[in-house]
Amino acid sequence: MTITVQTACFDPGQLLNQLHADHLGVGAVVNFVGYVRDFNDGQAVAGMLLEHYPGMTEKALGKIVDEARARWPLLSVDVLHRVGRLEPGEPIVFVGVSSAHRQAAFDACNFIMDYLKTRAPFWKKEDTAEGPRWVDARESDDQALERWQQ
Amino acid sequence: MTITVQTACFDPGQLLNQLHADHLGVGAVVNFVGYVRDFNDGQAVAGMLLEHYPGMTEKALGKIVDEARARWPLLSVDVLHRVGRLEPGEPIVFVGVSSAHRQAAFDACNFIMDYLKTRAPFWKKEDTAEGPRWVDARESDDQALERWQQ
Amino acid sequence: MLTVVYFARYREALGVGEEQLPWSAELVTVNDVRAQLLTRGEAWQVLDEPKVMCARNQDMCRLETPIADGDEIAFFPPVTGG
Amino acid sequence: MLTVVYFARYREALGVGEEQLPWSAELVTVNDVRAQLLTRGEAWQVLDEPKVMCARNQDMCRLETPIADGDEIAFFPPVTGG
Repeated sequence: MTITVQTACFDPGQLLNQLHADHLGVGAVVNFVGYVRDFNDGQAVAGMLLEHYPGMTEKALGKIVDEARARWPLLSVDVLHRVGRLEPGEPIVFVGVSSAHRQAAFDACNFIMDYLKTRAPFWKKEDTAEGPRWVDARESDDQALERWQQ
Repeated sequence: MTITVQTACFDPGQLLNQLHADHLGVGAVVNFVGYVRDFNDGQAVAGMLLEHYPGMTEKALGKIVDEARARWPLLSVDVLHRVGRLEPGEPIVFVGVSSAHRQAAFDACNFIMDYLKTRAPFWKKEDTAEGPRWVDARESDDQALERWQQ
Repeated sequence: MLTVVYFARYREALGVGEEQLPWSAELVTVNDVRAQLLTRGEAWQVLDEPKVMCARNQDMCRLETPIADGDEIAFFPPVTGG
Repeated sequence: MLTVVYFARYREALGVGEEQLPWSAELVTVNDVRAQLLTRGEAWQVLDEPKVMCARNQDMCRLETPIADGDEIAFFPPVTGG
Protein backbone atom coordinates (compact mmCIF):
# COMPACT_ATOMS: atom_id res chain seq x y z
CA MET A 1 0.00 0.00 0.00
CA THR A 2 1.45 3.33 -0.99
CA ILE A 3 0.03 6.82 -0.55
CA THR A 4 1.86 9.62 -2.27
CA VAL A 5 1.27 13.36 -2.47
CA GLN A 6 3.62 15.06 -4.88
CA THR A 7 4.03 18.07 -7.15
CA ALA A 8 5.81 16.18 -9.94
CA CYS A 9 3.88 14.75 -12.86
CA PHE A 10 3.65 10.95 -13.05
CA ASP A 11 3.12 8.13 -15.54
CA PRO A 12 -0.24 6.38 -14.90
CA GLY A 13 0.74 3.41 -17.07
CA GLN A 14 3.84 2.78 -15.01
CA LEU A 15 1.83 2.88 -11.78
CA LEU A 16 -0.71 0.47 -13.25
CA ASN A 17 1.96 -2.02 -14.20
CA GLN A 18 3.64 -1.75 -10.78
CA LEU A 19 0.35 -2.63 -9.09
CA HIS A 20 0.49 -6.06 -10.59
CA ALA A 21 4.25 -6.45 -10.32
CA ASP A 22 4.70 -10.21 -10.28
CA HIS A 23 2.19 -10.94 -7.56
CA LEU A 24 0.78 -14.07 -9.15
CA GLY A 25 -2.31 -14.05 -6.93
CA VAL A 26 -3.58 -10.88 -8.55
CA GLY A 27 -6.53 -11.64 -10.78
CA ALA A 28 -7.95 -8.17 -11.18
CA VAL A 29 -6.64 -4.64 -11.22
CA VAL A 30 -8.97 -1.67 -11.41
CA ASN A 31 -7.65 1.82 -11.52
CA PHE A 32 -8.87 5.34 -11.86
CA VAL A 33 -6.94 8.25 -13.32
CA GLY A 34 -8.26 11.79 -13.09
CA TYR A 35 -6.92 14.32 -15.59
CA VAL A 36 -7.02 18.09 -15.84
CA ARG A 37 -9.63 18.95 -18.46
CA ASP A 38 -9.28 22.01 -20.69
CA PHE A 39 -12.90 22.94 -20.01
CA ASN A 40 -15.01 22.96 -16.85
CA ASP A 41 -18.34 24.49 -15.85
CA GLY A 42 -18.67 26.42 -19.09
CA GLN A 43 -15.18 27.90 -19.19
CA ALA A 44 -11.88 27.11 -20.85
CA VAL A 45 -9.30 26.09 -18.27
CA ALA A 46 -5.66 26.95 -18.87
CA GLY A 47 -4.38 25.09 -15.83
CA MET A 48 -4.94 24.80 -12.14
CA LEU A 49 -3.33 25.15 -8.75
CA LEU A 50 -4.03 22.36 -6.28
CA GLU A 51 -3.85 23.33 -2.63
CA HIS A 52 -3.89 20.78 0.17
CA TYR A 53 -3.52 20.46 3.93
CA PRO A 54 -0.08 18.90 4.45
CA GLY A 55 -0.19 16.23 7.12
CA MET A 56 -3.94 15.87 7.11
CA THR A 57 -3.91 14.89 3.44
CA GLU A 58 -1.80 11.81 3.99
CA LYS A 59 -3.73 10.95 7.16
CA ALA A 60 -7.11 11.29 5.44
CA LEU A 61 -6.02 9.19 2.45
CA GLY A 62 -4.62 6.55 4.80
CA LYS A 63 -7.93 6.28 6.63
CA ILE A 64 -9.85 5.97 3.37
CA VAL A 65 -7.58 3.18 2.17
CA ASP A 66 -7.79 1.41 5.54
CA GLU A 67 -11.58 1.54 5.34
CA ALA A 68 -11.50 0.08 1.82
CA ARG A 69 -9.22 -2.74 2.96
CA ALA A 70 -11.58 -3.49 5.82
CA ARG A 71 -14.52 -3.78 3.41
CA TRP A 72 -12.98 -5.76 0.55
CA PRO A 73 -10.26 -8.42 0.18
CA LEU A 74 -7.58 -6.35 -1.52
CA LEU A 75 -4.01 -7.21 -2.35
CA SER A 76 -2.50 -3.82 -3.03
CA VAL A 77 -3.74 -0.27 -3.10
CA ASP A 78 -1.89 2.65 -4.60
CA VAL A 79 -3.05 6.25 -4.25
CA LEU A 80 -1.12 9.16 -5.73
CA HIS A 81 -2.43 12.72 -5.75
CA ARG A 82 -0.65 15.74 -7.10
CA VAL A 83 -0.58 19.22 -5.63
CA GLY A 84 0.72 22.53 -6.95
CA ARG A 85 0.57 23.70 -10.56
CA LEU A 86 -1.08 21.37 -13.13
CA GLU A 87 -1.56 21.80 -16.87
CA PRO A 88 -4.52 20.61 -18.97
CA GLY A 89 -4.07 16.98 -19.96
CA GLU A 90 -1.87 16.16 -16.99
CA PRO A 91 -2.91 13.45 -14.55
CA ILE A 92 -4.13 14.68 -11.15
CA VAL A 93 -4.81 11.48 -9.28
CA PHE A 94 -4.21 7.75 -9.60
CA VAL A 95 -6.07 5.17 -7.54
CA GLY A 96 -5.23 1.56 -8.29
CA VAL A 97 -6.49 -1.52 -6.52
CA SER A 98 -5.59 -5.16 -7.03
CA SER A 99 -7.51 -8.15 -5.79
CA ALA A 100 -8.09 -11.78 -6.56
CA HIS A 101 -11.62 -10.79 -7.52
CA ARG A 102 -13.02 -8.38 -10.06
CA GLN A 103 -15.94 -6.85 -8.20
CA ALA A 104 -13.91 -6.21 -5.05
CA ALA A 105 -11.41 -4.28 -7.14
CA PHE A 106 -14.12 -2.24 -8.89
CA ASP A 107 -15.98 -1.41 -5.70
CA ALA A 108 -12.90 -0.55 -3.67
CA CYS A 109 -11.53 1.77 -6.36
CA ASN A 110 -14.89 3.48 -6.74
CA PHE A 111 -15.24 3.80 -2.95
CA ILE A 112 -11.78 5.31 -2.54
CA MET A 113 -12.48 7.88 -5.24
CA ASP A 114 -15.84 8.82 -3.73
CA TYR A 115 -14.27 9.34 -0.32
CA LEU A 116 -11.24 11.12 -1.72
CA LYS A 117 -13.56 13.56 -3.53
CA THR A 118 -15.43 14.49 -0.35
CA ARG A 119 -13.07 13.77 2.57
CA ALA A 120 -9.49 14.45 1.46
CA PRO A 121 -8.36 18.06 1.92
CA PHE A 122 -7.56 19.16 -1.63
CA TRP A 123 -8.83 22.32 -3.32
CA LYS A 124 -8.63 23.19 -7.00
CA LYS A 125 -8.20 26.71 -8.27
CA GLU A 126 -8.60 26.95 -12.03
CA ASP A 127 -7.09 29.51 -14.37
CA THR A 128 -9.75 30.78 -16.75
CA ALA A 129 -9.92 33.67 -19.21
CA GLU A 130 -11.79 35.62 -16.51
CA GLY A 131 -9.11 34.95 -13.97
CA PRO A 132 -8.56 32.30 -11.33
CA ARG A 133 -11.56 30.69 -9.63
CA TRP A 134 -11.93 28.16 -6.87
CA VAL A 135 -13.77 25.06 -8.07
CA ASP A 136 -17.08 24.47 -6.30
CA ALA A 137 -17.78 21.13 -4.69
CA ARG A 138 -20.47 19.12 -6.43
CA GLU A 139 -23.66 17.97 -4.83
CA SER A 140 -23.30 14.75 -6.84
CA ASP A 141 -20.10 13.92 -4.99
CA ASP A 142 -21.92 13.98 -1.65
CA GLN A 143 -24.60 11.76 -3.12
CA ALA A 144 -21.97 9.34 -4.41
CA LEU A 145 -20.62 9.06 -0.88
CA GLU A 146 -23.98 8.21 0.60
CA ARG A 147 -24.13 4.97 -1.37
CA TRP A 148 -21.41 3.56 0.86
CA GLN A 149 -22.92 4.71 4.12
CA GLN A 150 -26.16 2.80 4.02
CA MET B 1 -13.06 2.79 -29.95
CA THR B 2 -10.85 -0.22 -30.48
CA ILE B 3 -11.60 -3.89 -30.00
CA THR B 4 -8.71 -6.27 -30.30
CA VAL B 5 -8.40 -10.04 -29.99
CA GLN B 6 -4.82 -11.20 -30.12
CA THR B 7 -2.46 -13.97 -29.04
CA ALA B 8 0.46 -11.65 -28.27
CA CYS B 9 1.04 -10.37 -24.76
CA PHE B 10 0.45 -6.64 -24.21
CA ASP B 11 1.46 -3.80 -21.92
CA PRO B 12 -1.53 -2.61 -19.84
CA GLY B 13 0.23 0.61 -18.85
CA GLN B 14 0.76 1.56 -22.47
CA LEU B 15 -2.92 0.96 -23.26
CA LEU B 16 -3.94 3.05 -20.25
CA ASN B 17 -1.82 5.98 -21.37
CA GLN B 18 -3.10 5.73 -24.95
CA LEU B 19 -6.68 5.99 -23.71
CA HIS B 20 -6.03 9.50 -22.57
CA ALA B 21 -3.72 10.42 -25.41
CA ASP B 22 -4.02 14.19 -25.53
CA HIS B 23 -7.79 14.36 -25.56
CA LEU B 24 -8.07 17.34 -23.26
CA GLY B 25 -11.76 16.71 -22.56
CA VAL B 26 -10.97 13.49 -20.72
CA GLY B 27 -11.49 13.97 -17.00
CA ALA B 28 -11.64 10.35 -15.92
CA VAL B 29 -10.19 7.06 -17.07
CA VAL B 30 -11.19 3.80 -15.45
CA ASN B 31 -9.69 0.56 -16.54
CA PHE B 32 -9.75 -3.07 -15.65
CA VAL B 33 -6.95 -5.55 -16.22
CA GLY B 34 -7.47 -9.27 -15.68
CA TYR B 35 -4.39 -11.40 -15.07
CA VAL B 36 -3.70 -15.13 -15.08
CA ARG B 37 -3.47 -16.21 -11.46
CA ASP B 38 -1.18 -19.03 -10.38
CA PHE B 39 -3.96 -20.56 -8.30
CA ASN B 40 -7.66 -21.08 -8.96
CA ASP B 41 -10.41 -23.16 -7.38
CA GLY B 42 -8.03 -24.90 -5.03
CA GLN B 43 -5.38 -25.85 -7.57
CA ALA B 44 -2.07 -24.45 -8.74
CA VAL B 45 -2.32 -23.22 -12.31
CA ALA B 46 0.71 -23.50 -14.58
CA GLY B 47 -0.88 -21.62 -17.46
CA MET B 48 -3.97 -21.66 -19.61
CA LEU B 49 -5.26 -21.96 -23.12
CA LEU B 50 -7.91 -19.46 -24.13
CA GLU B 51 -10.27 -20.61 -26.86
CA HIS B 52 -12.69 -18.27 -28.61
CA TYR B 53 -15.19 -18.13 -31.45
CA PRO B 54 -13.47 -16.10 -34.19
CA GLY B 55 -15.86 -13.65 -35.76
CA MET B 56 -18.44 -13.87 -33.06
CA THR B 57 -15.93 -12.67 -30.46
CA GLU B 58 -15.37 -9.34 -32.16
CA LYS B 59 -19.08 -8.99 -32.90
CA ALA B 60 -20.09 -9.73 -29.30
CA LEU B 61 -17.52 -7.31 -27.88
CA GLY B 62 -18.65 -4.64 -30.33
CA LYS B 63 -22.24 -4.99 -29.20
CA ILE B 64 -21.27 -4.78 -25.55
CA VAL B 65 -19.28 -1.61 -26.16
CA ASP B 66 -22.11 -0.10 -28.22
CA GLU B 67 -24.52 -0.78 -25.39
CA ALA B 68 -22.16 0.87 -22.90
CA ARG B 69 -21.84 3.93 -25.15
CA ALA B 70 -25.63 4.13 -25.37
CA ARG B 71 -25.92 4.11 -21.59
CA TRP B 72 -23.12 6.48 -20.58
CA PRO B 73 -21.41 9.53 -22.10
CA LEU B 74 -18.06 7.99 -22.99
CA LEU B 75 -15.18 9.45 -24.93
CA SER B 76 -13.15 6.37 -25.77
CA VAL B 77 -13.41 2.69 -25.05
CA ASP B 78 -10.63 0.18 -25.54
CA VAL B 79 -11.12 -3.57 -25.19
CA LEU B 80 -8.31 -6.04 -25.72
CA HIS B 81 -8.65 -9.76 -25.00
CA ARG B 82 -6.02 -12.37 -25.55
CA VAL B 83 -6.51 -15.90 -26.85
CA GLY B 84 -4.19 -18.88 -27.11
CA ARG B 85 -1.53 -19.82 -24.58
CA LEU B 86 -1.13 -17.63 -21.46
CA GLU B 87 1.29 -17.89 -18.55
CA PRO B 88 0.63 -17.04 -14.89
CA GLY B 89 1.09 -13.33 -14.28
CA GLU B 90 0.32 -12.38 -17.87
CA PRO B 91 -2.54 -10.00 -18.64
CA ILE B 92 -5.63 -11.60 -20.19
CA VAL B 93 -7.92 -8.68 -20.78
CA PHE B 94 -7.85 -4.90 -20.74
CA VAL B 95 -10.98 -2.76 -20.66
CA GLY B 96 -10.42 0.97 -20.51
CA VAL B 97 -13.00 3.71 -20.63
CA SER B 98 -12.57 7.46 -20.70
CA SER B 99 -15.22 10.05 -19.98
CA ALA B 100 -15.61 13.60 -18.80
CA HIS B 101 -17.17 12.15 -15.66
CA ARG B 102 -15.93 9.74 -13.06
CA GLN B 103 -19.01 7.66 -12.33
CA ALA B 104 -19.80 7.13 -16.02
CA ALA B 105 -16.31 5.74 -16.49
CA PHE B 106 -16.58 3.44 -13.47
CA ASP B 107 -20.02 2.14 -14.38
CA ALA B 108 -19.25 1.63 -18.06
CA CYS B 109 -16.05 -0.29 -17.34
CA ASN B 110 -17.79 -2.47 -14.77
CA PHE B 111 -20.70 -3.07 -17.16
CA ILE B 112 -18.42 -4.05 -20.03
CA MET B 113 -16.56 -6.53 -17.83
CA ASP B 114 -19.80 -8.07 -16.50
CA TYR B 115 -21.10 -8.55 -20.05
CA LEU B 116 -17.78 -9.76 -21.36
CA LYS B 117 -17.68 -12.40 -18.61
CA THR B 118 -21.10 -13.79 -19.53
CA ARG B 119 -21.70 -12.90 -23.19
CA ALA B 120 -18.37 -12.97 -25.04
CA PRO B 121 -17.38 -16.39 -26.43
CA PHE B 122 -14.14 -17.14 -24.61
CA TRP B 123 -13.32 -20.33 -22.74
CA LYS B 124 -10.42 -20.93 -20.39
CA LYS B 125 -8.67 -24.26 -20.07
CA GLU B 126 -6.21 -24.34 -17.19
CA ASP B 127 -3.12 -26.49 -16.84
CA THR B 128 -3.03 -28.00 -13.36
CA ALA B 129 -0.95 -30.74 -11.73
CA GLU B 130 -3.85 -33.11 -12.38
CA GLY B 131 -3.96 -32.19 -16.03
CA PRO B 132 -5.89 -29.66 -18.07
CA ARG B 133 -9.38 -28.62 -16.97
CA TRP B 134 -12.01 -26.34 -18.43
CA VAL B 135 -12.84 -23.51 -16.09
CA ASP B 136 -16.44 -23.53 -14.90
CA ALA B 137 -18.57 -20.43 -15.29
CA ARG B 138 -19.43 -18.73 -12.01
CA GLU B 139 -22.92 -18.18 -10.72
CA SER B 140 -21.72 -14.83 -9.38
CA ASP B 141 -21.01 -13.64 -12.91
CA ASP B 142 -24.63 -14.19 -13.90
CA GLN B 143 -25.72 -12.32 -10.82
CA ALA B 144 -23.38 -9.46 -11.67
CA LEU B 145 -25.06 -9.19 -15.05
CA GLU B 146 -28.53 -8.96 -13.60
CA ARG B 147 -27.70 -5.65 -11.92
CA TRP B 148 -27.66 -3.99 -15.33
CA GLN B 149 -30.87 -5.55 -16.57
CA GLN B 150 -33.27 -4.17 -14.01
CA MET C 1 -27.27 -26.20 -45.68
CA LEU C 2 -26.47 -25.25 -42.08
CA THR C 3 -23.02 -24.77 -40.62
CA VAL C 4 -22.89 -26.03 -37.05
CA VAL C 5 -19.93 -25.17 -34.82
CA TYR C 6 -18.92 -26.38 -31.36
CA PHE C 7 -16.51 -24.88 -28.87
CA ALA C 8 -14.42 -25.70 -25.83
CA ARG C 9 -15.63 -28.64 -23.76
CA TYR C 10 -18.32 -29.50 -26.31
CA ARG C 11 -15.88 -29.45 -29.22
CA GLU C 12 -13.63 -31.84 -27.30
CA ALA C 13 -16.45 -34.14 -26.21
CA LEU C 14 -17.89 -34.32 -29.73
CA GLY C 15 -14.53 -34.60 -31.48
CA VAL C 16 -15.66 -32.06 -34.04
CA GLY C 17 -15.42 -28.27 -34.27
CA GLU C 18 -17.47 -27.61 -37.36
CA GLU C 19 -19.76 -29.51 -39.69
CA GLN C 20 -22.37 -29.01 -42.39
CA LEU C 21 -25.93 -30.21 -41.90
CA PRO C 22 -28.42 -30.47 -44.72
CA TRP C 23 -31.16 -27.87 -44.46
CA SER C 24 -34.70 -29.12 -43.94
CA ALA C 25 -37.93 -27.26 -43.44
CA GLU C 26 -38.47 -29.20 -40.20
CA LEU C 27 -35.62 -27.29 -38.63
CA VAL C 28 -37.62 -24.32 -37.41
CA THR C 29 -35.56 -23.31 -34.39
CA VAL C 30 -32.08 -23.78 -32.96
CA ASN C 31 -33.61 -26.31 -30.63
CA ASP C 32 -34.71 -28.46 -33.60
CA VAL C 33 -31.08 -28.67 -34.69
CA ARG C 34 -30.09 -29.63 -31.18
CA ALA C 35 -32.80 -32.31 -31.00
CA GLN C 36 -31.51 -33.83 -34.20
CA LEU C 37 -27.94 -33.85 -32.87
CA LEU C 38 -29.03 -35.46 -29.59
CA THR C 39 -30.20 -38.56 -31.52
CA ARG C 40 -26.61 -39.26 -32.54
CA GLY C 41 -25.73 -40.99 -29.28
CA GLU C 42 -24.09 -40.73 -25.90
CA ALA C 43 -21.39 -38.15 -26.56
CA TRP C 44 -23.94 -35.73 -27.96
CA GLN C 45 -25.86 -35.56 -24.70
CA VAL C 46 -23.56 -32.71 -23.61
CA LEU C 47 -25.83 -30.54 -25.75
CA ASP C 48 -28.65 -31.46 -23.38
CA GLU C 49 -27.02 -29.64 -20.47
CA PRO C 50 -29.38 -27.08 -18.92
CA LYS C 51 -26.83 -24.32 -19.38
CA VAL C 52 -26.01 -25.02 -23.03
CA MET C 53 -25.51 -21.74 -24.87
CA CYS C 54 -26.14 -21.13 -28.55
CA ALA C 55 -25.62 -18.52 -31.21
CA ARG C 56 -27.17 -17.91 -34.60
CA ASN C 57 -24.92 -16.23 -37.16
CA GLN C 58 -22.54 -15.23 -34.41
CA ASP C 59 -25.13 -13.57 -32.21
CA MET C 60 -26.00 -15.12 -28.88
CA CYS C 61 -29.54 -16.50 -29.16
CA ARG C 62 -32.09 -18.69 -27.41
CA LEU C 63 -32.95 -22.28 -28.23
CA GLU C 64 -36.33 -20.97 -29.43
CA THR C 65 -34.72 -18.63 -31.96
CA PRO C 66 -35.94 -19.36 -35.53
CA ILE C 67 -33.33 -20.32 -38.09
CA ALA C 68 -33.00 -20.16 -41.88
CA ASP C 69 -31.15 -22.04 -44.58
CA GLY C 70 -27.50 -20.97 -44.71
CA ASP C 71 -27.28 -20.08 -41.02
CA GLU C 72 -24.26 -20.71 -38.83
CA ILE C 73 -25.46 -22.27 -35.59
CA ALA C 74 -23.12 -22.58 -32.60
CA PHE C 75 -23.36 -24.61 -29.40
CA PHE C 76 -21.06 -24.00 -26.48
CA PRO C 77 -20.84 -24.19 -22.70
CA PRO C 78 -21.13 -21.05 -20.54
CA VAL C 79 -18.34 -18.66 -21.39
CA THR C 80 -15.38 -18.08 -19.08
CA GLY C 81 -13.30 -15.27 -20.54
CA GLY C 82 -12.17 -12.05 -18.94
CA MET D 1 -2.71 27.62 22.96
CA LEU D 2 -4.61 26.57 19.86
CA THR D 3 -3.25 26.51 16.34
CA VAL D 4 -5.92 27.51 13.83
CA VAL D 5 -5.38 26.95 10.11
CA TYR D 6 -7.37 28.05 7.06
CA PHE D 7 -7.29 26.77 3.51
CA ALA D 8 -8.18 27.66 -0.04
CA ARG D 9 -10.94 30.25 -0.45
CA TYR D 10 -11.05 30.90 3.30
CA ARG D 11 -7.30 31.39 3.55
CA GLU D 12 -7.50 33.95 0.75
CA ALA D 13 -10.56 35.74 2.17
CA LEU D 14 -9.03 35.95 5.65
CA GLY D 15 -5.54 36.84 4.48
CA VAL D 16 -4.07 34.32 6.91
CA GLY D 17 -3.18 30.65 6.67
CA GLU D 18 -2.26 29.89 10.27
CA GLU D 19 -2.44 31.59 13.61
CA GLN D 20 -2.19 30.91 17.33
CA LEU D 21 -5.14 31.53 19.63
CA PRO D 22 -4.84 31.62 23.41
CA TRP D 23 -6.50 28.65 25.03
CA SER D 24 -9.46 29.33 27.28
CA ALA D 25 -11.76 27.02 29.17
CA GLU D 26 -14.72 28.62 27.42
CA LEU D 27 -13.62 27.03 24.16
CA VAL D 28 -15.41 23.71 24.58
CA THR D 29 -16.05 22.80 20.94
CA VAL D 30 -14.76 23.68 17.48
CA ASN D 31 -17.85 25.82 17.13
CA ASP D 32 -16.81 27.95 20.09
CA VAL D 33 -13.57 28.78 18.26
CA ARG D 34 -15.58 29.63 15.17
CA ALA D 35 -17.95 31.86 17.14
CA GLN D 36 -15.00 33.80 18.51
CA LEU D 37 -13.54 34.24 15.02
CA LEU D 38 -16.88 35.44 13.64
CA THR D 39 -16.77 38.44 16.00
CA ARG D 40 -13.69 39.73 14.15
CA GLY D 41 -15.70 41.36 11.36
CA GLU D 42 -16.98 41.09 7.82
CA ALA D 43 -14.27 38.96 6.19
CA TRP D 44 -14.63 36.31 8.85
CA GLN D 45 -18.26 35.64 7.98
CA VAL D 46 -17.03 33.08 5.40
CA LEU D 47 -16.71 30.77 8.39
CA ASP D 48 -20.47 31.11 8.83
CA GLU D 49 -21.18 29.33 5.53
CA PRO D 50 -23.52 26.36 6.02
CA LYS D 51 -21.01 24.04 4.33
CA VAL D 52 -17.95 25.09 6.31
CA MET D 53 -15.80 22.07 7.03
CA CYS D 54 -13.51 21.62 10.00
CA ALA D 55 -10.83 19.31 11.31
CA ARG D 56 -9.36 18.71 14.73
CA ASN D 57 -5.75 17.57 14.80
CA GLN D 58 -5.94 16.73 11.10
CA ASP D 59 -9.04 14.56 11.35
CA MET D 60 -12.26 15.74 9.75
CA CYS D 61 -14.66 16.61 12.59
CA ARG D 62 -17.98 18.29 13.35
CA LEU D 63 -18.53 21.75 14.74
CA GLU D 64 -19.77 20.04 17.92
CA THR D 65 -16.49 18.16 18.40
CA PRO D 66 -14.88 18.96 21.79
CA ILE D 67 -11.40 20.46 21.73
CA ALA D 68 -8.44 20.60 24.11
CA ASP D 69 -5.52 22.89 24.75
CA GLY D 70 -2.79 22.38 22.15
CA ASP D 71 -5.14 21.28 19.39
CA GLU D 72 -4.77 22.17 15.75
CA ILE D 73 -8.14 23.33 14.46
CA ALA D 74 -8.76 23.78 10.71
CA PHE D 75 -11.53 25.54 8.81
CA PHE D 76 -11.95 25.06 5.07
CA PRO D 77 -14.56 25.02 2.29
CA PRO D 78 -15.82 21.73 0.83
CA VAL D 79 -12.95 19.82 -0.74
CA THR D 80 -12.54 19.53 -4.51
CA GLY D 81 -9.64 17.18 -5.19
CA GLY D 82 -9.56 14.06 -7.28
